[in-house]
Amino acid sequence: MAKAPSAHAPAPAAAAAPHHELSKEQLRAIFRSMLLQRTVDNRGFQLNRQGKIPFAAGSEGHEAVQAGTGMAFQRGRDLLFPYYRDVGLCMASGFPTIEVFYSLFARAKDNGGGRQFPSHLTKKSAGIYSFSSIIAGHMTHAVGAAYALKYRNEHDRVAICTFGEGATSEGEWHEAMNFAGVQRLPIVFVCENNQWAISTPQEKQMAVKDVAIKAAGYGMEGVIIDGFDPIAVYDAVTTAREKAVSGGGPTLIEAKCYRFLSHTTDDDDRTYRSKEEVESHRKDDPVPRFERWLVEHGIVSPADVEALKKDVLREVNECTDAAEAEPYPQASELYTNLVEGAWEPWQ
Amino acid sequence: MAKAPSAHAPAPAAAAAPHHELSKEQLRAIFRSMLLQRTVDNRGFQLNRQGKIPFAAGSEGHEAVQAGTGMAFQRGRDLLFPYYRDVGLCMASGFPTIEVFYSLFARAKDNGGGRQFPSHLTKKSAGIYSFSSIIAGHMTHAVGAAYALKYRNEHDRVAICTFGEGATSEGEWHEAMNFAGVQRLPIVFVCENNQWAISTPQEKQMAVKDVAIKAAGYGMEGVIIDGFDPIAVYDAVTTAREKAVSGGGPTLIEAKCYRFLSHTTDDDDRTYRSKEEVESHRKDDPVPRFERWLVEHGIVSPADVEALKKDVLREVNECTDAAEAEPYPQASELYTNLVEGAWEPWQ
Amino acid sequence: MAVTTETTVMNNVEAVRTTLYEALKNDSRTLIMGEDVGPRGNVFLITKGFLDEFGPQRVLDTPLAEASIVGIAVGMAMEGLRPIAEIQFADFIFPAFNQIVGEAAKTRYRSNGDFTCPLVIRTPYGGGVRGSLSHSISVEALFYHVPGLKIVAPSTPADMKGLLNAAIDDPDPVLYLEHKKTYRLIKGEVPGGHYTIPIGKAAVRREGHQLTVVSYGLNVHQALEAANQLEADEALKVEVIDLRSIRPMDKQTILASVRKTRKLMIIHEDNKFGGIGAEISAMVAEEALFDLDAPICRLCGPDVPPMGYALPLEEEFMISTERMKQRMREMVKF
Amino acid sequence: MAVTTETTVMNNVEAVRTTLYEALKNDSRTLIMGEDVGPRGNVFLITKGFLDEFGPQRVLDTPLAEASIVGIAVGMAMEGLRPIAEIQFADFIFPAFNQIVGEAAKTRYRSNGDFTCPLVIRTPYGGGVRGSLSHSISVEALFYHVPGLKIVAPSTPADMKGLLNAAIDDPDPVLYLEHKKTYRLIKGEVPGGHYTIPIGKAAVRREGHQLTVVSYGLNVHQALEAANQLEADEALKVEVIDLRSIRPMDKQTILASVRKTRKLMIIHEDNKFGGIGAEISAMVAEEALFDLDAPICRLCGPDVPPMGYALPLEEEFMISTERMKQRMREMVKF
Ligand SMILES: Cc1ncc(C[n+]2csc(CCOP(=O)(O)OP(=O)(O)O)c2C)c(N)n1
Ligand SMILES: Cc1ncc(C[n+]2csc(CCOP(=O)(O)OP(=O)(O)O)c2C)c(N)n1
Ligand SMILES: [Mg+2]
Ligand SMILES: [Mg+2]
Repeated sequence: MAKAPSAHAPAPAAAAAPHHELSKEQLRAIFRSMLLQRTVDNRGFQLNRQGKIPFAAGSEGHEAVQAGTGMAFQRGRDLLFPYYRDVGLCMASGFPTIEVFYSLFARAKDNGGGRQFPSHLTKKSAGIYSFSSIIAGHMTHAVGAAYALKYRNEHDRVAICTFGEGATSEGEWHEAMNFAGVQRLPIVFVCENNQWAISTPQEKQMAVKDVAIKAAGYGMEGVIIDGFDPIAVYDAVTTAREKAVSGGGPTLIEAKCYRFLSHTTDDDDRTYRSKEEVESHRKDDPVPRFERWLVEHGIVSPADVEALKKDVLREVNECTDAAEAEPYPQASELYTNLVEGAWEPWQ
Repeated sequence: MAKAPSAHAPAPAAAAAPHHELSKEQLRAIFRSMLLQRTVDNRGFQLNRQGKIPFAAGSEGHEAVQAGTGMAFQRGRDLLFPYYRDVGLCMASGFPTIEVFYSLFARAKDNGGGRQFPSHLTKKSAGIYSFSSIIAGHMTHAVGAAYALKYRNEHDRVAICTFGEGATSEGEWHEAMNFAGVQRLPIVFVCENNQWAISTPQEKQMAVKDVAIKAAGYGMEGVIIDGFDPIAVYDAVTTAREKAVSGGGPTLIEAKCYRFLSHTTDDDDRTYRSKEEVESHRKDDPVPRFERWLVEHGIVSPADVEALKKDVLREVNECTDAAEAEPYPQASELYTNLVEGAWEPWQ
Repeated sequence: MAVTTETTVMNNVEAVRTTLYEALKNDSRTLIMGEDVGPRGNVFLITKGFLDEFGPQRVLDTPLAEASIVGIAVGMAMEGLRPIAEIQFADFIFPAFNQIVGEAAKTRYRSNGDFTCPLVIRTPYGGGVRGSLSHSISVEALFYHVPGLKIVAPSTPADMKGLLNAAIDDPDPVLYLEHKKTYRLIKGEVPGGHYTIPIGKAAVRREGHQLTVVSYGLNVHQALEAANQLEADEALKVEVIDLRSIRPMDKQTILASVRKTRKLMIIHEDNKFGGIGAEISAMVAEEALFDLDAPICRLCGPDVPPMGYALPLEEEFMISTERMKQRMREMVKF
Repeated sequence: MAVTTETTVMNNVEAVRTTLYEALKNDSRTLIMGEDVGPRGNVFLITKGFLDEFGPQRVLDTPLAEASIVGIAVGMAMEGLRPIAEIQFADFIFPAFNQIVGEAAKTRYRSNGDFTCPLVIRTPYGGGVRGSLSHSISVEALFYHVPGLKIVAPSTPADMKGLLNAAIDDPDPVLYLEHKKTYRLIKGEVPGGHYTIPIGKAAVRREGHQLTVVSYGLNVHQALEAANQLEADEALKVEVIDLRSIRPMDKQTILASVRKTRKLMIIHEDNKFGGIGAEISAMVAEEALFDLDAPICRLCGPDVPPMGYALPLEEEFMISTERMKQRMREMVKF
């Protein structure tokens, strides 16, 4: 399968033909994932503007990284350690859309009981690990879980851990990478480098051009890919996954993408970056770009696309309505599930 | 000046002729520093065996790194951020020998008031910054001080920060390096890689052969030198210093050395490494090796060496006796200098 | 922005902003550092515009790494600068715990005064803003046990300024806590020019002889409202003390009040077990036990992580003014 | 080493060692990780020989990085293992604060029970061993405020084993504190085989009706000695309670004792302000104020960093048995 043409950050690793073929069905599934992610994102911002939810985080520009990684993730086997911008990745990895909306509305049915911010998803049965909001705090968890896989000789399983380029500045990021390197653990690190950490651009975050350069300090391979190209992402993650399951140790994949929206609904990106910058990336928007490519290659017809978009919108509408109709958790839920049994500071 | 021949860890950077000449006087001063460090070390262990002090940390094998770095350190200008194994470096940078013994005996005259473990030296007037024992905790301090130098446009000043290879695993190490790289600060990082962190060998500490490899992730130059060769050390630190003062940013120097003794008087290295390993490094012991080289090159005569050794021993004996005769701090000193004025939890 | 010498009405955000501005204006050793303090002007827009006026060296956008934000500030402070470091939300101060507790608070002590660490760490804390588990925490009790670390938690705009000035002028490290729900909610008169409020001095916000209420931050405003209503509706006379400083704390003001009212109630949003109220209560049980006519009451956040995102969870966690009134009434009547 | 089923006299190091050994022997999900736990067998030789028997996967020498020691253990625990992580000295636990407080203690809560974190963090704490400022600290009060985190601090070999087993069996994170001065000083009988002592239960070590003394760790042994001497020499009857668990704490045992003796004294080596004694005192001032015949007394470490290296500084910091006797006498006579 040829790769989707990319004007965005032409990436050496992706320049070659992908090593892993994707069926038409898989390509369509990836596209649907991307559409779903974008539609859910828009809905979150919309609900916030309508005053229905106090907060939402969008991920426009991350669709290709997340759909590609989700396709490489092996359901029922792999472990996913996402961060807060990974709603699309979670959905692409098996997290039900309706539950995203339980989380957005903080409903009792939310798998985390409506306790955490939206986008902080958890679902052990799907292999999706809980993230705390503390940037890079989940890195060592992923490494520890990968250790457990190796410890139990579960050879066909890996952990996949994602994070932004800002997260790489944290000490805990370093410690996680170092340990994974020393122990050659079955883990794939995927950096969703969108060039911004809230208002902080990459050049204030690090002295290097590419996050992937950092891999060398951990005895690890660093791979740069075009994060607007879902096929390149799928290919790189699958390659890293295969290496990991065959004992080759961890890989750091840097997927260069972009954050089209403000950081969250609480942010206003016009205060720190130019419209022109955002627009210059918009022209490579991964969603329409992949759509064009699929149509050009006859994988979907324009009619398919319309049907797909309709279907996705229907799903999102249904989920919105269904979730909104659900009740909040009871106030008494504040006191449950802190430890096993009741938590009494004094006994 | 040709470099001292080295069988130890032939190092690319040191392989070339040094760029910075050392006068005979300077070479003799380096040699005296090395002798002094070793004699003080031995004395510490001896005093501990005699039951006169409860604790000492030796640094045999680090003499060349420390004497060479101390010679490159510009007194009255540079700032030194040493760690606990740097008694030799501190002395070579201007810390008085007698005060080392105040610290060893925890005497009232100790500049830190006998509060800290031996080897945790402090002397602001000499530019020697206080270290807390928390490995890598001082890294960001060095970086912050280097920022202050740059902030005030004090162009001919640098911070020199030392640490063991074990320290590089800490998250704070990473954060310090990253910030120094982003801001291109006037700082020289010197890793005294003695291959062990207590009982943990380098290969359990990191997945890379050389600490210097890690520099790339911070947009920084990494330099490997023979840490048994004081001239190579002096040369590398001086080169890095010049680069720093001329706005070229930080350098990470890795000086490969070895820890000949147990970690401290509380440790017994026979439990985790072989005699053979230690002996294989002993044959390159930097102190006799540099002595041979100085004699061969006619910089000192064997008689000079004897006189020097006698003089160093005399100094150490005098300091031992003088410090031992001093009193402990008063119990009431426990309550002073916590904050300016009195520290009352309740006012 | 300009330095003003007149008294102005402003909210807590503006008070902090004004004070920081004046500090940068008046002392070239001061600088502000943290995540997104530059072009964005901090996530609450507290430093908005500072970058343009003072430049990137003095309004320093750091990498995303809290241990280094504090650690680098420690190094700057040891080397003579006056850094004002920001932790974007108190919930993210944990990675910096080592630098605050192990390093900053001990710099002077371990060097026996050879080095000092004049450092301010500002951070927004507290809940009631739908901040969920990760943007709502109160951290004072995780730090107030630490010898050498001063902690202030002002509640009014005038105190925000006076205590921030005191913190910046202080030759030792100060943790400066800003309750984020008060940011725009609380307004008040703020004198112009440089003034300080001494660290370690509480303020009696309201006099009364039937009950002493000690609180700080957001809860002070609710306690005042509750006390006012109880006086208006039920003629109860509740004294309300605003702690302002958490460490050192003001023993004299608390004891004098308790000896007068003979009853003590402590209110804080932070979890009860091991919270600030524990030390206040223990101090009084040690120094004024026989002056008490009622058991000491602590009305605090429940002992669960603060606080669930869903509205009912947040409401359950936060102490309502109604609950304050009820407990005050019980205490007076005891 | 072998698992024994007979009661044996051992010291605290041996009790911890035996328990860890049995845990590795009995459950393949357990593993030990930390700095220098491998060939060196930990700096106190607690895990000496374990590597040879259990291999490097289960006796894991980590890089020098405490945040990751705990964080990796959290990941292992979430994924079904039963890690027993070691922080070499409590003084070096600060870099791991985020993982303990922000992550481990909240894993179950934030996921509403979806994930759990059955993790033990062992660390030696306390002074009196010439450990200076950096190897002497007590850390219990920096953690006891945290909802979701259990903390134990056993003082006898039998409790060391019973509580370590309880901690390992516990489905939630437990911070297990070992007072390093008791390591070889304190000996006692330890039953063979697997047994647990419930977390949250104190032990009345000595009965008396004139004064309740609550303590834990090293100080318990001194308090017992002081009480014994006071009874032998002066016929004073002091009750001594060994807290054993810091969180949850045993309210019933403390209250029952205080209601009997009508006087309470809390002893801990840790700094007084905001220490464990504050919460105990506050709880009693809330629940049993009118049962008290004397102000509550806290005999604690002074509020300075623990503790200067020079002998007189250390001696000044540590609470002597003589000082305990004196305060006990004063309290009884009050
Ligand atoms: C430890 C910590 N510090 C600060 C924050 C506040 N914060 C939330 S997101 C963010 C930026 C993250 O940037 P990046 O890692 O690049 O991810 P992106 O949002 O760009 O996907 C910051 C500073 C946090 N959540 N955790
Ligand atoms: C944060 C922290 N963790 C653990 C320790 C205990 N410790 C003291 S020295 C040491 C090994 C340090 O090794 P390295 O950095 O290589 O320096 P070296 O002693 O070899 O010179 C350890 C683990 C410490 N002092 N600080
Ligand atoms: Mg980013
Ligand atoms: Mg070393």
